[in-house]
Amino acid sequence: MRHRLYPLSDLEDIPGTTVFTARRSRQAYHLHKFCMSLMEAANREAFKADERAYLDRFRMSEEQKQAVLERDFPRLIDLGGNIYFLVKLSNTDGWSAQRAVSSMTGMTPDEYADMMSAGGRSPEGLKSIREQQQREFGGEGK
Amino acid sequence: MRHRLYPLSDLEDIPGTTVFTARRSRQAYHLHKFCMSLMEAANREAFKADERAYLDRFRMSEEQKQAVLERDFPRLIDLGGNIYFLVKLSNTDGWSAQRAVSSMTGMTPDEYADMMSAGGRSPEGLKSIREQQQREFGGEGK
Amino acid sequence: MARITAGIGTSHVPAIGAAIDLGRTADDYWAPVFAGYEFVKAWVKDNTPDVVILCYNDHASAMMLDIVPTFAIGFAEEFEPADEGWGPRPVPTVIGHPDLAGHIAEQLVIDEFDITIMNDIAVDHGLTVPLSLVFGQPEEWPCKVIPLAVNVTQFPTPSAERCWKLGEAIRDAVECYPEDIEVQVWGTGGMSHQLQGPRAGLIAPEFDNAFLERLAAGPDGTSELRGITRLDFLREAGTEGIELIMWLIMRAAMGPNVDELHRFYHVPASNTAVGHVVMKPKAQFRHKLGEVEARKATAA
Amino acid sequence: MARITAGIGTSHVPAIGAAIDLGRTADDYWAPVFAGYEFVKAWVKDNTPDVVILCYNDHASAMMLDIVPTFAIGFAEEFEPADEGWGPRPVPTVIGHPDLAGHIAEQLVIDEFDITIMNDIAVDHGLTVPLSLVFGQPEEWPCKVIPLAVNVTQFPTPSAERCWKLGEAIRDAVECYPEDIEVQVWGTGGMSHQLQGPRAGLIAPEFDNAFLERLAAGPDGTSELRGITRLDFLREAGTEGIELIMWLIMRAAMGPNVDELHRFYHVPASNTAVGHVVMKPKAQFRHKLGEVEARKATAA
Ligand SMILES: [Fe+3]
Ligand SMILES: [Fe+3]
Repeated sequence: MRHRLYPLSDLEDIPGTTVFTARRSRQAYHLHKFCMSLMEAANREAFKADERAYLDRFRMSEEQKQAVLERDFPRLIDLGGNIYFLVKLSNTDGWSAQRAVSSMTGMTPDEYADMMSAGGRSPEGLKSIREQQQREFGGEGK
Repeated sequence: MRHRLYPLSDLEDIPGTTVFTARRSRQAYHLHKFCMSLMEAANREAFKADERAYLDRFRMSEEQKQAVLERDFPRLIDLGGNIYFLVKLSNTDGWSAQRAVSSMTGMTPDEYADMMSAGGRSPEGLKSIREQQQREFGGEGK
Repeated sequence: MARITAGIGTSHVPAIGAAIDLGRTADDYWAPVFAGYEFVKAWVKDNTPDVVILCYNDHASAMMLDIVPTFAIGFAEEFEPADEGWGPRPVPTVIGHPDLAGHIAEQLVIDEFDITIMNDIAVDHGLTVPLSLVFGQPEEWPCKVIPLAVNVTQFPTPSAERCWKLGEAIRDAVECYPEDIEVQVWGTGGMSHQLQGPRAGLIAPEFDNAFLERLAAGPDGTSELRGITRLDFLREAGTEGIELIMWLIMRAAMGPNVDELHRFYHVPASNTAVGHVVMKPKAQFRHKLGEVEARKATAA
Repeated sequence: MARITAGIGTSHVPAIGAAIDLGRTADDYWAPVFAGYEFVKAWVKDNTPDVVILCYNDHASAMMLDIVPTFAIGFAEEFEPADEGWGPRPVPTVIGHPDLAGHIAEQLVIDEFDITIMNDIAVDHGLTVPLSLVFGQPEEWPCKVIPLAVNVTQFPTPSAERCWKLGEAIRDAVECYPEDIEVQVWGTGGMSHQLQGPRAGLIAPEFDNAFLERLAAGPDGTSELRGITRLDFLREAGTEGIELIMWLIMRAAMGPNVDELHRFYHVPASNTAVGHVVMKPKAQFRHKLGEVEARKATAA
């Protein structure tokens, strides 16, 4: 076994960020099967005609189905989803990728677009949950 | 690039043996697509009902189609085929793997079965075409 | 922590599966083959692992056409027996262990193996015949199985040395899995056989027995096996004899020394020489740190 | 013998493809992005290669669900543009080069890369947007393309160091291909961006510009890039900023030193920082034998 450059748990240390691991991929397998099915025009039509009935073709959890119906992208990420699959859904809806992504930030699409045009979100202060906590508690941990 | 342990051309030096390379795999892609289609019962039925019509669904060469119709396994190997794909065809015919394999040896199925029961074919003298040729020409090459 | 408790090597001839499925194991032709598996069937009753990592090759059943991975690990919850042209074998669905499979895949990528994860594969005789040989005909398989498929067909196949290193990395990965479970590693395929061309029917007992002998030995014997080239395998053991590289993954996962509990060799089953071994890692004070350091140095 | 004549790095933002397909390249928003590609569009007219080895990542269009390969090489005669949910992009079919792809796959397996061969894949914006950016909107693409897909999404992704070694091995493989053809290697994806969660919209110009600076440098600069961990990429450049590992494959394929012909950086395109470089291997007396020996020593 090679030397580990950092503990794997550090992957959980990035604020507002969910790393797509093998385990999450397994959790979202049927959700993602649904997403990839939208790569065919006929399936997109069937989905649009009756979303619930179309979703019931897949072995997704009820929570995952609800989150799809509500286009609740943060919840879908929580339930194992990965954005590269999920944009098949927002593309089907005719959303831009920017609108789909902005829906996870708590900003309106316009606010988000303005932030991007102004140079995007700076990573400063958003790199480590541990660091954020240390700052919050006045750096006593030094 | 790592040190090569032997020239790749040596793979052609084994008597009565065709190595399944990337190039052959490409050559036989559509032949093999046909073979793998026989992994579904409905396709096996369709094939048995009208072999030629079924074969015409695939982008195989005419030579490959003829060799399938004639169950000419040596020819199919020549045309890029690999036995792991081709047994899907002999299995569909209800042949044992031993019968399919024996059909490439110029022996009858019974002769071949007897050879196997007696311990199989010895590799001695069958390891190298170059060596065979040297022996044939009286070892002058020494 | 998880432990590798034993290794099994065995041929996986499809005709053996058919003999089991059709109730012909007592036939004159088949009885001597199955006699060689009486030991393992009794032994495994007291040595059923929680999980088998089963190294096999797919025979153009689920891979090899549109996708040809060098090493693929099965990551599904279940794997159905493949229909190889005569209907699927009447054997239980194979139940996977996605959590351990995911862990192993992660460790292997960190160790610079370029693994392919398969979330949906049917498993063919290469995987199910060994299960039948060891566990018989139960309603359900008595343990979970992680399929590990190796390309042995489309050239170039991974080298013996690469397979050895993979086995070492699998051992390291299992040993850092946090759950306390018992894991066996099986290597299947071989022994000598050739299924194509005028040289079909080739059987090489000398090669096979030397292979078995070295497999049971310590590092001196196994280092000779690691040096067998793809060309050697084809020349000496037939185009399909190269399946023996999967036994090297199993053997490497045992560590440097083993106790061989059982060895069996028989010719023929259909077109093939049948080999079978059962082995356990030798109890030892493993200089674990030193060993890991040494391997790290070569991994650049 | 075949030669690697140049390398191109570029972002492959899907919205850039849409802007091209919908004729919006002169819009206020888009004009500054496309201005950065005027150089390459003129330059490539006199520098069209025979084949591009195009390193990209599939965005859950042809892989990532049932099959997740670490490194996959496209081995088909042709590759159709994928339908990513809005219909396929109106671009020409991509024509492969199976012979060179097979040669490279063979060399890579011999060099202990566990490559997956893909005989049938649709290619998504990760591959087609760079083609559009460089070649515009022709009736047919002016050269063959070998897709080389890298897993950058499901953890663990291959390390920066592993990608670097892959690039070196690709260079060696191309240089021993017997036909006298010109080959470019392209690395696509990035630069900094994050497409998920409350941190979405992250852009890191400092990180990006340091990356570009070191990419153009000799071994001192590039060795720093090889040491960036997966965690570093995620923290500093966003969950999708890790796509930059594909630029390292391209860069390594250039050899130790390069001449940078063009560099461009712009924020934003949709959610992403856009980066683009054109480089050539530096003319040099390559101590070829010594170099190969040195690498062999580390390959164990
Ligand atoms: Fe086999
Ligand atoms: Fe991308």
